[in-house]
Amino acid sequence: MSGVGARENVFATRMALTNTKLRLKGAQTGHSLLAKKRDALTTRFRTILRKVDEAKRKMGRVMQLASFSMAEVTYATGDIAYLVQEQAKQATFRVRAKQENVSGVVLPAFEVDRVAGSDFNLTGLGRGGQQVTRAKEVYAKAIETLVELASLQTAFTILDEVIRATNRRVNAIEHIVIPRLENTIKYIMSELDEMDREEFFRLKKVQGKKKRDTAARDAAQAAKSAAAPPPTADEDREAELATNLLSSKDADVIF
Amino acid sequence: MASTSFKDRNLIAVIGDEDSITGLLLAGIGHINEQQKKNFLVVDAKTQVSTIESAFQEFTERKDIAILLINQHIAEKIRPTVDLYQQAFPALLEIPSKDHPYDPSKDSVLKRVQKLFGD
Amino acid sequence: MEALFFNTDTGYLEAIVRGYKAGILAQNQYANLTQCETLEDFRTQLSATDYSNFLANEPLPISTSTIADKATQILVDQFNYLRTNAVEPLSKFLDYITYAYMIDNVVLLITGTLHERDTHELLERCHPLGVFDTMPALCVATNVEELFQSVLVETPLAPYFRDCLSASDLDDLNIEIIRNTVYKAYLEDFYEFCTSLGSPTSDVMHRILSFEADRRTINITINSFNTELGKEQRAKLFPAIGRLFPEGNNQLAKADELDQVRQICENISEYRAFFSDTSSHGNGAAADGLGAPSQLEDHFFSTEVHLNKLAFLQQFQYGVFYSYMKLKEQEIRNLTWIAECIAQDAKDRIQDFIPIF
Amino acid sequence: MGYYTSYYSYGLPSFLVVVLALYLLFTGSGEAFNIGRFLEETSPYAFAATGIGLCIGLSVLGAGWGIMVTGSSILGGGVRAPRITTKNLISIIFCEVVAIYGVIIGIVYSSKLGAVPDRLLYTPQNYFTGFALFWGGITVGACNLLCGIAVGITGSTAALADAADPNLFVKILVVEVFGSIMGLFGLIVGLLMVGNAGDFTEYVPEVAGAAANAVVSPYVY
Repeated sequence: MSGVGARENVFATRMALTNTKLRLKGAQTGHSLLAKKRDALTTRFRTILRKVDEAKRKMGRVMQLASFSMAEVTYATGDIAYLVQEQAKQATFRVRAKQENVSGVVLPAFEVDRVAGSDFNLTGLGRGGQQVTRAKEVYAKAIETLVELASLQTAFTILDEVIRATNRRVNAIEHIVIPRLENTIKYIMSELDEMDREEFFRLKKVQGKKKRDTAARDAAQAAKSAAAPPPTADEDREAELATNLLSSKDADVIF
Repeated sequence: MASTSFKDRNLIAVIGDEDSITGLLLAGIGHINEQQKKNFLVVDAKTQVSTIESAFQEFTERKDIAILLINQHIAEKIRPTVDLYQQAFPALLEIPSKDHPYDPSKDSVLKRVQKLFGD
Repeated sequence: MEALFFNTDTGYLEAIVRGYKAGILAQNQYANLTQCETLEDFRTQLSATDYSNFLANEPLPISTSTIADKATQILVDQFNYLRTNAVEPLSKFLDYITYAYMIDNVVLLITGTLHERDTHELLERCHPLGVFDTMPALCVATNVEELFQSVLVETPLAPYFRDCLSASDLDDLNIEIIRNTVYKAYLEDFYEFCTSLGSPTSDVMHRILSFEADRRTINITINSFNTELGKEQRAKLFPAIGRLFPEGNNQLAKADELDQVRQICENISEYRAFFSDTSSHGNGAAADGLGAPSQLEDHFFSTEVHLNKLAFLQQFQYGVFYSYMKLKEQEIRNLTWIAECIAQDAKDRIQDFIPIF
Repeated sequence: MGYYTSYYSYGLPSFLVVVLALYLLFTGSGEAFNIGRFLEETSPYAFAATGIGLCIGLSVLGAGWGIMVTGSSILGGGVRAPRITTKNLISIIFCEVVAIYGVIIGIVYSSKLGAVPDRLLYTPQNYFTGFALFWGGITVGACNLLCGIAVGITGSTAALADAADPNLFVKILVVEVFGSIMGLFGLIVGLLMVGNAGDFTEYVPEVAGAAANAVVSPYVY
């Protein structure tokens, strides 16, 4: 079991087990929090997505309407394109950005900021003035739609980015960190079990040997006295290594 | 995100054909700043693609532009550049023009939308 | 009497222009055009008419502006043919027709010069009918003062400009005012010239020019509501001819809203109809503020077409030349409109043009 | 036609006439206005020849004027509607016919002329012939002039009408035909007027060997 899946390089000690368990707990909490955030964002994202889609289609219609009103102007007034281009000086139709907070993500939203200006007021004075005014209004409405769409789209782009980051983290925790921690725990557990059994077996062995030795000593005592068995160096080294490995944390694991 | 700078962004820039621009200017988005830089570019049949590209770069790099509108058929001409553009500011919007009705399947943002919905 | 001598100089051209007029699209051709689904269909349909294959060499995605340009080019060619074959006083009469376009061009150039735009680029945008010899010289001028001092005085428009502007008050705001002042002077001068031509030219042209003047007067009045154009200034833009002149003009100069304009126009029986069905829309005119005036514009257009058609009922007078130009312009507008409707898939509005025959 | 044209065309001639008349009156030669004397002392040949000249001249003037008016319209109309040119040749022919009337009458009239010695010329018959030819010529000439102009203007209108709408041609042709008939009226009347006028003949004195001068007027010497 302990050989399957990635695990952290720790010494199987009780200390390491406690640490790892704590970390697993942390990871799980983080995961659920992030997942919640992700879900919230995704819900929001879906709504925006739908809205963007809708707005884009609506924009198609609105712009068509607008360019149609432009056709009316051309019909009534003739070509005013150049005059209009030349007379542009200061934007009277601006946008203002404001912020909106969704699950800790700052989303900008644009607002139409229109200053009543006198530009082009006299365009088409001789004829077609009504059409020009009308086109102005229609285009202003169209731009409002566009601005709305732009804020949606910006939100979309930003949310998309954030959701991706969050997703990456959630997935990292879910698929890398948690399994690894679990594996580590399993490994430590199995190692500890192994050690327990080894100890037990050794004790048994020692006991058996002692018994045999006793029996032999008894026999030898009977015959002659014998030497005691040497101590094992293995246990000491392992304990030492475990403390070293615990101090080296994996950089990728944040919790 | 350049969250500090978007407060200063309040202009709408356009790259489009004559009619779209005229209409949008009529609504009052036209702005010519102190350096005589316009916030719109008229594209006709003779305009070089490189001119459009550079205007696109300029508008996306300017700090006072919040929204960049571009006619879809013009966006088609510089599609690679447009598709590469991922920034949130200025927001890039593809708008239909008079002669080219809106085609959602070409819009780089809508393409992503479709992809996400398709998942 | 006019019949005895008219044909000596002008009979041929009159017959030509009447021949041209026979080529103006008729109702059934419009019906065919409005059935088109795409602009390619539109082109095919047009090739069956007098336009023949004027769009044949255009690259396939035809834009509506190309159609308008090409159609205008045909008109310009026809006009130039007439102009080169004309002798006095018809040649002068034809020149007067071009002055209207010249005014537009000059105004365009002034705007361009104000913004220090490259004047050569401007020249391309000028209406081809309004091109005059010294126009390329306008490119030499670098500022408005120079433009006026050195170049405009050479043009036929100089008298119109002289009394309406000094270089100092040329700025963006009143470029439209300049245009309208000049146009007013032009209309009055043209009217005077037609009077000097005697009957029946004067009879026909007076009717048309009076209507044109009244139309401008009403339009200026309506369009200047809620703008910074003062009443004093507005009154100066009204041509001193027309059916409304002088009492109507005086009253219009004081008008503040559409209803007043309507009341003033009630006095002229022909103009009463313009407002009658806008008022039947109830006071919706005030409510949406947009529907009524654009209807008014349609009325103006159809009346203009009607008057111009009447001009063709009389032989041996110059009015036909003017009328032909105006009818043809209307036709180009119609074509552009239909093409626009087809291009933008707005079939419900496609019938909103003014059929000529 | 502006004010100036009419001023010079009407005002100047009447002014000159008035000046001349007043001059004669105030210089004591008022009796120079003697119409009877003028008529009697003028040679019948002068009347006859003037009549014939006016007849053919005015006819041709009328025909030419008509053709000019019609022709320019047909040419112009034919540019855009070539089909009208052949049909509308009939208008030209109508105008031309007017000239032919003039020629016919001219021939008929000139057959009346014959060489008569001056001495034997002034007989009542010859006076009659001279006056008949003069006024007949004027009648025919004026009729044909006006007819030619009428046909010409109608023809011009016919051409334009035909170019605009082919159905109109026959209708307006009727108008034209009636116009051209007027020339025929002139022709008939012109023929009738000289019907009773004999050729110029020499004076045959009733008494042989008497003074062989034919003098009916005290003014003729």
